[in-house]
Amino acid sequence: MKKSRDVYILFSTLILFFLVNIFYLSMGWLDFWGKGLGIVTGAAFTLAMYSFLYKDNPVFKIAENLFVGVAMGYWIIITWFNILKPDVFETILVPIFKETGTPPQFTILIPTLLGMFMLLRFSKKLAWMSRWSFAFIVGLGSGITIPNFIHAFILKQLTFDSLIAPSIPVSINNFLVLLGVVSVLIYFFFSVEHKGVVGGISIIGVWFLMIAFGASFGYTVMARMSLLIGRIQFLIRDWLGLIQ
Amino acid sequence: MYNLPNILISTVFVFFCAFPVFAAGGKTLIPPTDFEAYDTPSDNGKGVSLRWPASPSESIDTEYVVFVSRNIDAPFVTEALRINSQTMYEDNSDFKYHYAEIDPENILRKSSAQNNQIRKKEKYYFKLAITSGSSIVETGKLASALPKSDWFDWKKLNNFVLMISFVALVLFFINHARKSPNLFIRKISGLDAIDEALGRATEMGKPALFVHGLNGMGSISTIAAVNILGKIAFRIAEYDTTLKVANIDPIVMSVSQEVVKESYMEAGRPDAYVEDNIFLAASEQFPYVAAVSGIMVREKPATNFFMGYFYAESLILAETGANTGAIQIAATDSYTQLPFFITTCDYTLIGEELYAASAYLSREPLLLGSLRAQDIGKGILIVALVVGTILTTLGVGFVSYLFMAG
Amino acid sequence: MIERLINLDRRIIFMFVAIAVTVPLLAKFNLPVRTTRDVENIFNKIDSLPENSHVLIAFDYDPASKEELQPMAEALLHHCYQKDVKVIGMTLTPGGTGLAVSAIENIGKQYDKTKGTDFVFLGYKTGVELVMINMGENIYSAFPEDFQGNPTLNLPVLEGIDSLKDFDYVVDLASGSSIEAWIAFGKEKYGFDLGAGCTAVIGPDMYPFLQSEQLNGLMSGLKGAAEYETLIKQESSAVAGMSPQSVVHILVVLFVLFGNTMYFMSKRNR
Amino acid sequence: MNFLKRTIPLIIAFVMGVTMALQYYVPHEVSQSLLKVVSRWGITIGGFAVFLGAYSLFHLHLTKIKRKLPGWGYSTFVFLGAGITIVFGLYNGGEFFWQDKQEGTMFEWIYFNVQVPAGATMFSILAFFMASAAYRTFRARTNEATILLIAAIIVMLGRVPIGTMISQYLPIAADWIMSVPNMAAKRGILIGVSIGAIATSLKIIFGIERAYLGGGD
Repeated sequence: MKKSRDVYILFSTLILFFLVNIFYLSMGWLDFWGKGLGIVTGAAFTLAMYSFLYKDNPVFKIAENLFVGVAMGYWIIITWFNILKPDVFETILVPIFKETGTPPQFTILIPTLLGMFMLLRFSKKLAWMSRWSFAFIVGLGSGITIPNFIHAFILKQLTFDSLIAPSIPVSINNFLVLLGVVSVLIYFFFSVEHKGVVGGISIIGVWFLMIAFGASFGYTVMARMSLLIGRIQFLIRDWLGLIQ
Repeated sequence: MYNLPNILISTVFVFFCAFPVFAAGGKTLIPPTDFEAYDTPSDNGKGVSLRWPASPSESIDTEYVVFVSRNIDAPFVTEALRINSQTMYEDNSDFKYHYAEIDPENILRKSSAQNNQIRKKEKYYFKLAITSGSSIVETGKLASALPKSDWFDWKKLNNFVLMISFVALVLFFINHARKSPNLFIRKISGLDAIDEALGRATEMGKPALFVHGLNGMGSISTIAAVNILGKIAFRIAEYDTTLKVANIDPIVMSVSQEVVKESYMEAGRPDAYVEDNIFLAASEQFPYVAAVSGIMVREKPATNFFMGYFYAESLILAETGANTGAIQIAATDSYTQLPFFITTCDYTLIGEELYAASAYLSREPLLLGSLRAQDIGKGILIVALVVGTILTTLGVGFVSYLFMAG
Repeated sequence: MIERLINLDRRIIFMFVAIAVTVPLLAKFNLPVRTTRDVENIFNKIDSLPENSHVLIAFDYDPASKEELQPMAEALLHHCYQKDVKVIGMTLTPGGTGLAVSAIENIGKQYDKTKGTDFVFLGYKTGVELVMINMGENIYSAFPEDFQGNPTLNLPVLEGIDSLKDFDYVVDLASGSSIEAWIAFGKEKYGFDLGAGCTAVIGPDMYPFLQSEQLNGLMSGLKGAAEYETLIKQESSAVAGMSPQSVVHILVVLFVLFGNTMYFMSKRNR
Repeated sequence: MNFLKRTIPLIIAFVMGVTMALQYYVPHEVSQSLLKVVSRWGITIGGFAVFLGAYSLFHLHLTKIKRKLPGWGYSTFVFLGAGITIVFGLYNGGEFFWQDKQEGTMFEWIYFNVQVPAGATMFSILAFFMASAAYRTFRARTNEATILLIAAIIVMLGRVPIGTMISQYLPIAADWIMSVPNMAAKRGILIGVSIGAIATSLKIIFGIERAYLGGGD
């Protein structure tokens, strides 16, 4: 009974969507061969995604799977044109067979080979070769992380602002910042039981954390609402033309 | 080798130099009394540092110009630097000195449109002048410098010392924990709630649901989550309840199956282990949300565990769970999602508490040791912050100097 | 009664949200946007740049954050082109390439700018911090070609640019953790002025960097974009979005207050 | 064999890690050239990672189709979407993939009219769930949650134009929350997380943490 109602809703929505588009196209409000077809496609995908709000349904699943596929395809093609083609194909392969004015850079063979080894992760027999590539990348990443993080996120973040500033509000704020940083660090200190003074400071740390999470909460609500506003703007401006 | 235009320009120069003091709008320009050039310390062998005392004729419309040449006899025509006279004071010099770092080779190459990549090691000569409007007055002293490469950046000494000490701390404590795995870790308050929640699930005869988050086995959050899952599974086996684990990553799923199976064996209940209870719910974020929410609504688990790294799906999962009346315990280091867990779950382990909980439960020396080392690192920074701020307040900049980023 | 109110069908609440967003958009009332210091700092920095300075804009976001970051990117580009500043674009997100190139080129056309001399889009490279480091050492090594495959060496727009430190200003528009990477492996390592725009989700996490001056300014979310549009006096979709944003925030606050009142009342009844 | 499979990777990670960490402190030209070469290599290797992602995705959906798991029919759409996009990408507006990338091709049409609207809409769905959670579940269960919600309400109202109309102090209060308590807590978190990241990097370099090598021997 319930299922048949869902099917009914699904089909009437689809029919309504087609009717609206046919109406718009025939009235010339949407220009089919120009941007019109693209806008209709975009509106279709937007509405298909929102159909999840009613409940998980086939239209949403088809749209989502198509999207996942397209995004992967786009990633592959962009990687070809932006990385593999200029950095590998045109620096090694092309100069070997064609006079391009620059000799082939054979040193690039090393990362190319390591890159190909990486793909052996899926082979049962040769998976161990992929470890060389991962070791290279992960070792490199770890090595550059350590000193740069110490510099940018520890030394630069330790600010020693005087607690006696020219104005009282600034002094109070400087004190609160110090208290906040120290108490939060103490909250994440696991080698001492949170009792007595340490316990007290760690409770202050929790307050600071909660205010900060409140700020994040507010901002996240703002972010999601902004995304929705953008999509509704698309629907009623670009598709339906209700606003300019 | 002088070509004609150069000779012309140098002649003009000689002409200017013949009248060292020019009247500019009735104002006399006094050139700086001194001028020095030297190899920039701790650099890659390209830079030259220039330093000179401030001139009394500095004003908004006065500029300093530095000319560079490869040869002491050659004319100084290439401008290496042109700055407003009231800028680029040396730090902590109280506006008494100017300081600039330049790359003379780069400047000379650009001016002569040469593009050969090879750099010669040679001495550069510099001449300083002060200028305003059409008048220009040079400092009598020529300065020269030979840039050279250095093998250690002394400005980064404190950084280096910190790194070495932290390496020592981490290695020492991991070794220490291997020998004596009884390193103290404070109680994590949310952990006690696990027993309570499982007890309730047993009473109600309903399953407990464990959700990993979206990340794969490569993420520390997932590893920590799987560690905790092992302990939860052990308790579940003892209590004789059902445990369901909804996965999104096939590798995480097979690891979880192993871990849970082991825990059931340990608890002496291998018969109670059902492999299908640890399943792949979906492979994409939103279908996963839909699938897990569906399980929550249909089976109404008594307890939901959200442990690992979460993205936007956290909100929908935790909301659905809260509305089915389950006790919810969350543990995540994804700070952007924590607010939603705190407002919808009964207990939430915040950030690093997730790792601490996993170390606390598993007593793994690797985790314990590195946790302790990190604590000591934090301790040092806390002390530095407090002492440094007190000293700064008293007007002593010693600690802040030690921790200055180079 | 209270129980029924608390367990109101989700879909009714969804309707409220849809109405709260759509009606203010249709009614077309714009609310005055108060600008904040963090956004003004970015505006003033670009405003103070002399003609032909070089600004690098990293479009590190993909379609998922388009509605927040694209208006920001557009406002920023309008300002750069108005000031006759040379714009160099790049991205660390493969999905961001199309959005970035369309913004740079379409807005460039409005100001009669030419590709290659006034602006260029370098395209996508993977490896985040490695890209920044490689650009910091030599930008032509990281990007031997631009997005359309033209060699970058001798491109007029890049004249005088050798590496990251030659840029007069760098702005990162981010939906992920790329701002932290730009700070640690770009700004702090190679020394340039860095501003950032980000989704509101990560906005609050950026405040430590503002205070330590590792970021000179910050635009967060659609609100940041609206402020920038106000500053360059070209009010567009972000400013138009502020009225539904206001209404829907009020709605959420009312929901929280109402929900909690119900919760405490039902608790007391029990 | 064990040497190739286990020891060599650990040596590579160790050598790379130690060299690159020390490189930071050495301003010499030689060290700079090393950094330039190695970072370029890293980018090239990273380029191949796209195939790892593609393989996992396609493998997953192929398995679903092969085993006829529930909802397997939908998995075919992943291949359909990817297939069309890749074909048009390689066709490159008639210039084919070995030429420079063309503009205004069908490949771009798919991007702008499928990937952009679908991707942009995906997370806006959460706007609705956010509101419903606000109504039904965001409860001041504990003192902590109460502080959180109060801060959230001030920030939410203070950050939109209407906040100024309610009270002129709201934006000021929101600014203060953001730049004092929020800043302090986020800095504490940042320092803690950075120490954690450094510790993890050290463990990888010294071969203590090996999860990245994957399972097996």
